Amino acid sequence: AGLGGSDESSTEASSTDESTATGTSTGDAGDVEETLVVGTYSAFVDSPSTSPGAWVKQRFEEEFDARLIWQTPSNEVNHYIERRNAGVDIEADMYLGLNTDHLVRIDENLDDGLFAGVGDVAGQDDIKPGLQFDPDGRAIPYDTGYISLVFDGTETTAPETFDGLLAEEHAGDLITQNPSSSATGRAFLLHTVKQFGPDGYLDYWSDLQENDVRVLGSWSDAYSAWSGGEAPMVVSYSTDQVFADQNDANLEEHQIRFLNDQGYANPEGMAVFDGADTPDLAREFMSFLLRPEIQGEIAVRNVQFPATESADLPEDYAELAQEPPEPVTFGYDELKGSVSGWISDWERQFASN
Amino acid sequence: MNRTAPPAVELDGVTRRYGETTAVEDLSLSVRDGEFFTLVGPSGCGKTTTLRLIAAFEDPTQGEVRFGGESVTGVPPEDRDVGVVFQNYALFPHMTVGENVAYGLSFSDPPGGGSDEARVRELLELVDLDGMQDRDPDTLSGGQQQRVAMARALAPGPDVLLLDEPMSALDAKLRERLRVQVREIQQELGITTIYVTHDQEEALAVSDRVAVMRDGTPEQVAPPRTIYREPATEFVATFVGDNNVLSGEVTAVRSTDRVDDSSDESGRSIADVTVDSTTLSVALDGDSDPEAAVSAGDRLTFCVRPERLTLDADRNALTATVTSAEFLGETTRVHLDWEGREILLRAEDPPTGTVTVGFDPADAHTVDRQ
Amino acid sequence: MNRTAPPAVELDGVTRRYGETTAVEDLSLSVRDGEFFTLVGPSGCGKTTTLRLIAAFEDPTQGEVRFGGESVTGVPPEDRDVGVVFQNYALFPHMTVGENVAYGLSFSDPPGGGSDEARVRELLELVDLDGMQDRDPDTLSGGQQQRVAMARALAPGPDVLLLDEPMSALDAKLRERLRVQVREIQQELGITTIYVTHDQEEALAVSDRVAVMRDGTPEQVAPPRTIYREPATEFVATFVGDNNVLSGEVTAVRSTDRVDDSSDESGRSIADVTVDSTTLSVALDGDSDPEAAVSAGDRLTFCVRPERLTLDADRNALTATVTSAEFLGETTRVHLDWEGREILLRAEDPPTGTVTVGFDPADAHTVDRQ
Amino acid sequence: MARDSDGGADGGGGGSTGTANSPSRERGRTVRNTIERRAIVGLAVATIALLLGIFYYPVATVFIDSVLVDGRLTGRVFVSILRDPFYLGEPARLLAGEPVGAVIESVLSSDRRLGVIGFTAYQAALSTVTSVALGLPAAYLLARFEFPGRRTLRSLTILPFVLPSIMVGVGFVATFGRNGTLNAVLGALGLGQVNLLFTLEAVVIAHAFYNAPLVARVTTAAWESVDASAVETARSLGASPVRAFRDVVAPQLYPSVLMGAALTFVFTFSTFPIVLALGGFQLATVEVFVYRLIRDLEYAEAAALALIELGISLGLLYAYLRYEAKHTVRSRGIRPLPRRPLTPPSFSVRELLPRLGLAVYAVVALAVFVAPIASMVLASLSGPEGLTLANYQFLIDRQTTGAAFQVQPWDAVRNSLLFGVASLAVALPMGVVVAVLTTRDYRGRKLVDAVAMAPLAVSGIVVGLGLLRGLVFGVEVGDTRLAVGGGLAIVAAHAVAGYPFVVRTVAPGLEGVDHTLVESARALGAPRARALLDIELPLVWPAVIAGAAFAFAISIGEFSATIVLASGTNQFTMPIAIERFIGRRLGPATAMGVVLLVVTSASFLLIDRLGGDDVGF
Ligand SMILES: Nc1ncnc2c1ncn2[C@@H]1O[C@H](COP(=O)(O)OP(=O)(O)OP(=O)(O)O)[C@@H](O)[C@H]1O
Ligand SMILES: Nc1ncnc2c1ncn2[C@@H]1O[C@H](COP(=O)(O)OP(=O)(O)OP(=O)(O)O)[C@@H](O)[C@H]1O
Ligand SMILES: [Mg+2]
Ligand SMILES: [Mg+2]
Repeated sequence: AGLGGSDESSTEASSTDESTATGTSTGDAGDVEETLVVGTYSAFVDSPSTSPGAWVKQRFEEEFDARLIWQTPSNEVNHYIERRNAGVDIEADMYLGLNTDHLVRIDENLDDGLFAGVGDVAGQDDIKPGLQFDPDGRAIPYDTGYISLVFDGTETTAPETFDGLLAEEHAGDLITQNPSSSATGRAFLLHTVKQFGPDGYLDYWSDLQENDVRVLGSWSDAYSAWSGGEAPMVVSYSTDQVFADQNDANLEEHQIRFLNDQGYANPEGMAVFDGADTPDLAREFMSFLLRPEIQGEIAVRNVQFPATESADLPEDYAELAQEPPEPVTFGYDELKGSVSGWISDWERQFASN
Repeated sequence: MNRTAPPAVELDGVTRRYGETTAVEDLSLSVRDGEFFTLVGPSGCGKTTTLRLIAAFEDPTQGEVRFGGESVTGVPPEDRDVGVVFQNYALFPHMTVGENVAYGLSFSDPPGGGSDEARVRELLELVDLDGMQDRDPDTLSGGQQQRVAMARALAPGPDVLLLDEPMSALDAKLRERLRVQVREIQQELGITTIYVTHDQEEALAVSDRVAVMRDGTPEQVAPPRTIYREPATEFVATFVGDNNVLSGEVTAVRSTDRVDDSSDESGRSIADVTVDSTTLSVALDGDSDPEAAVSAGDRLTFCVRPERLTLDADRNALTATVTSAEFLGETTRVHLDWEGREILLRAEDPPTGTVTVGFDPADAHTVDRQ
Repeated sequence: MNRTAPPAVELDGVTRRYGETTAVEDLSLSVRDGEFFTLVGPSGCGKTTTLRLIAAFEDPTQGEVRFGGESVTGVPPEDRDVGVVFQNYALFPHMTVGENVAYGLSFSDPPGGGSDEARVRELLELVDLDGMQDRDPDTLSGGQQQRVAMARALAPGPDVLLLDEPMSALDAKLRERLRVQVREIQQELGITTIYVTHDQEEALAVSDRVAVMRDGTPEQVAPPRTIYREPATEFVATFVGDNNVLSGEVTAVRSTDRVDDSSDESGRSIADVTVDSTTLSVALDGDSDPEAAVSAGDRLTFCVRPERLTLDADRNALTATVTSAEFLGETTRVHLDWEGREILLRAEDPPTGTVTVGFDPADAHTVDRQ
Repeated sequence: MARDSDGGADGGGGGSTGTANSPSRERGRTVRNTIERRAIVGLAVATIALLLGIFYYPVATVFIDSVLVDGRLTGRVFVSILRDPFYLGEPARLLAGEPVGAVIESVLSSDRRLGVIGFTAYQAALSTVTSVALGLPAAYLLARFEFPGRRTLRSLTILPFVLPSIMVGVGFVATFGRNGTLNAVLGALGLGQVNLLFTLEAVVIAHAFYNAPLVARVTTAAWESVDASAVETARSLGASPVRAFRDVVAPQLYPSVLMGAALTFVFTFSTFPIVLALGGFQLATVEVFVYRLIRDLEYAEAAALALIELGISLGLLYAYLRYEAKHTVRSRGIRPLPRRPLTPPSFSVRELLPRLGLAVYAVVALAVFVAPIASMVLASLSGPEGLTLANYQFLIDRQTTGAAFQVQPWDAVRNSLLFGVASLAVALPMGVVVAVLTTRDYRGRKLVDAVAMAPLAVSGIVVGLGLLRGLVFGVEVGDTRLAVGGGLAIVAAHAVAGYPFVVRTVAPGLEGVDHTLVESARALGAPRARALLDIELPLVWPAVIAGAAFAFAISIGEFSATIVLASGTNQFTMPIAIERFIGRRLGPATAMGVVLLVVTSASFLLIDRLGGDDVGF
């Protein structure tokens, strides 16, 4: 993969030369050892609590005598779509952090796809069956999250069902997020579509809106408002108690509720770019990530659930990180051709002035 | 004019300081009702400050301002019924000429009845700006702006009109016309006018009384003729009009001497004053009190106006050389050199070379004696 | 002064309009090299605009400005080698006196060789401000500021000096002193100077030639004495100095008549002019060409200066009533009413009541004939 | 003096032979003059080139999508937006061909639809009114009263400008939230609770938090240049102090107040994170949809929507500039109005009333401006167990042990300052040159002015995408791809974003400079550029400094262009660090936010000190 790209928001940091006109250089460092450039979202490598990026890099480089470079463009996978659209070199070998609607978006907007087929990646078979989200075999899941309600048990008790949210007593109690700028918000919306069907979710939302649901911009807007006591329930991840515990917070204030006993699964996947410089190394990296000990560590550090059955998780992890009795999600085929319509219909109803 | 009535405007021991600077010091002035009172004096002598104190734009550091005998301390400008024209015009830049002039009418009805509009037209005509109603002030020439400021101040018919060099940018003709107008309006309406000008001739021509100021205090307050003919100090003598000031030692004082046939003041004493080596005869003012009588050995400073010097005179003859001449239209100002001193002379046709000039002792006026 | 050389500055049919207003109209003027040329005229007549056109601060709407015979159209101000002094001096407030004067030297070397510093000292000496280099302009008095502006304008040795009412804000004393200085500097340097003033007396005193402007065009361009004594038009006659303008029908023309023993112009004709019912004798200008000869039946307008009117004269006697008098110091201006017309008179001691004034026919000057 | 012939100007006049300058000196002077003569033109060309390269071209690469769909020119995207009542509300029905009468009727009805665009304008208008209402008393205080710390206060009024929305969100939740300071105070006073959050009011107040200081700064400057003698004249003509204010002072403030208002409207019209953080999606603005559409790669609709947004903003700016051109008064501000002491000299109603008003205002200002900032500081010092320095410890740890690809706090501080200073150095000359060009008299100059203001009005999301397409990806020239990125590009982008402020502050100043000063300089031989440098700029120095402060603030606060153009974490700035440090707990981000506050406060105090005694704005 090319180095020295002037655009990515993260590369090998200070060693990167800061040439301003590029597109031709191919990495002057590590001529001998191979270089793997991995695009991902910034929280994977740089978040204030924990993130797996540094650990993964260190373990991988130790073992493979290769260099791993994280790239974290601000608009994430869209950045590579833009590049492909503009006919500019992609400069990364693979992307980490794909989800179903990314794939849908890519396929709806790029005539010739962005990613190569998975190919030969060891450890694929260990992946939990429900998590595979790419029918075309390009993306491999490496972890998953479940979206649930998090509520302050000292203030309220979250209802058990979607309909319970419409109860008078929960008026103004729920904060969720804008589905187009937040993964949790999108998952929650899709969960309602799953629950009420494409013909019924808007009615449910109109009732929710009547019950004063708050749809804020980003997960952190919502979570900080919830933390500040603006409302007792927020749409978030079912691993919330892991953090609460790390910060010695009162777990009573961080209760999890799976509505209708379901949690919307949000598996995250990885895929190799079409035309990557080092596709083999990329595939080696993917199987590396699927190894039990790595899966376990990523899950803990990313505060998610592993994608494989075989992951080595700490004993107590399951106590705090809760898995829903019934994971639900939309597959690629269900989303393709529908998801943008669902969201824009929702927007038009919710923000109609 | 009612002289027993309290003065329209009175300053009593007024001092105004700005930090270190004393702009006006222990100033006492009283301006009679309906009077046209003029302040003249060199730049920085406190003329503007005096007007600002009267208009309540400044408060005195000490002393009191009285209108009609009553203290106006604490009375704001809008309640003092004064009209003001500033040195820099201070036109409202966001209003047209017409709006500027009409502004003062929004607080009172135009004097004389009529409509606001008619009044504005009338005033603009007065200052020769008919038809300029709708112009913006900053498209006017300097003189035009000044005239707008004049019209604006006159519009509401104030009791007291304060004019701070309101015509400095106007040509003599217009200035004369305007000042006659101001004077007429002033007399017609009985407005008390306090006028600041740097044009001494103007001060003499229009004023009932003139105050010649210097360093924050008046040196002389008197009617124009007195100021011109009997200046109280050397400063006044030279500041108002041209003058030849000479000083020397008194060698003799002769009294009841008939000086000259043209002199009608027979009761005056004559002093012989030696200036350098020339002895000149100078009539002393008759009304000087006996204690202040001039005696030999005193140092006397006196002045003679250039127009009082005559060519080829035999009395007090000074032989001088012409150094230059300025054509002034009516006359020519001739600069002479007399023993290193500049002597000014008025002549219709300027002489050249060496001339002898002289003056009647009665035309000399004593300004200082030590 | 070389009269065959092309004029230093020449305006040829220049017009400048601002929207609807025409500030200067079809103006043609030529100023000779080394001349002191003065523009006077009522407020708003286009004086400032004329200077601004010469300095390239404005472009003519029509016509051309020429320097030394060559068009300077398109030449920016910095390349015209003009020095400018504005009415408000426009000193750079953020620079010291020395820096102000030196500013123009940063674009050219000081004329005469020397260093910038020496030149600044030399100029400050010239304007009598030695040692004031380091003062801030706003700590100077008005007169001092004016002289700094002069020094600054002179520093780069401009070919033409443009002065726009440089002294209007100063008191008469200071103004007189400074104008003498300006004139001296001008003559010492031989620099072509165009001077705008609203003070007619000043114009007469300092200029080589004066242009009297009206409504954007010159009415007369001539040396001061000519302007004063032989005004070309009624406007000039009344604008510069006081004047009495009368007009009436010519009833007879007598020639080669010796008018008066004091008159030395024996070759002039005398016209009898009937003004209302009074017949007055008026000397006609000798040099009027034969075709323009005055004949009976013409309507003649002539003027007589107030100082030429004498009391109790027998010739051209007018019996008039004194209406008012203005004390001007040196003399008094007496306003008379003669059959509904205002007649001005100069007198030392103003008469009252009814007086008879008269004038020598040779003191009348014809300004118009129809 | 060696002058011996008739007139004649060098370079233009004729016949002059009389100057004593030697030919070589003359030539040296000519060379220098030639450079100076071309300086303005040169700078103007450079400015235009920079604007084209860093702004207009990149932005055009996005906007073109609105009319170029699948390689074909079309207006249908616009038509479909303009006909969509969701966007345009009732007026959309006009374009859809419905009768005018029916539309007007429904517009007047109580349940009319504003549409997203209408609503966006509505909240922007409310925000503008509120900002003006909160800004004017501050201007009154700063311009008309003297008190210790006045200058510092004035310097710090620019602070809100640089705060990232996340910080403001934190501060507002802590201040106005259900359990916020405001309710605590109201509770302690025995007054009821208010629920401000997630309402339009909260959004509007947050917008005022950002923009009222802007209004205050520009108005203060105008107020300080009102000539006292005009007020005095009005008083002497019979006007009471209130009337004199209304008739004489206020009209001279309108242009500045309107400028503040116009800028506020433009900024709040393209508001994005604040609405969603403090209001909620039901208050979504145009920019929210632009963001969503771009994220979903629906470029045609996104570009069209952003263009409509831009059109409205620029239209407003243009209208303002036209107004300004007519109403800006050449201030002969010889004597500014004297400032009054804050402590009343006497206890008359006249002295007490305004001060009482200011006291009330101070309470409001405390709640709106100070409390949110204080809350941020407090948040940075709070942990689960009360007060802690843990968040600052985090910054230190991240600095010392963080991986190279993670954001380092000190680097962010250094980069922010570096980019700030460098972009200032570019934005100043750009702004000054544009100010000069737009204060000259020619037809359509206000149009040029408005176009030059475009960087203020174009959607930040569009700019980000444009920079990615236009600069980072570059253009194919022959075989090589010319791409621009990294520090220099960031500096250029910041300069482009900041220079309009320099224009807006310097241009009125330049217009007010006594033109005879410039003319004097030119008559003395100074080419236009030198007159600008030697005379005009020193005279409007306070305005230059004010513009500099704004430009610096813009650079410090800039996010979207920086993150697109940075070539690595080592080029990240403070706002990016703050964004990166947002986690489940906001402590680290707020700690970084406080660092930003401290660094920028110090910078502004320093910048204002450079302005000398009387810094306008
Ligand atoms: N606001 C002020 N602060 C400090 N000094 C001042 C102020 N106003 C006036 N002065 C000083 O007070 C003195 C008198 O000023 P004033 O303006 O009254 O003079 P003036 O007689 O009107 O002069 P001019 O003829 O030049 O207008 C001057 O020395 C001036 O510098
Ligand atoms: N910028 C402008 N816009 C419109 N009219 C103007 C402008 N400048 C000057 N004028 C008009 O042009 C005419 C001539 O103006 P100019 O300033 O040349 O007069 P002036 O002779 O210098 O008068 P003053 O003695 O009052 O200074 C005036 O009527 C003036 O109103
Ligand atoms: Mg004054
Ligand atoms: Mg003029």
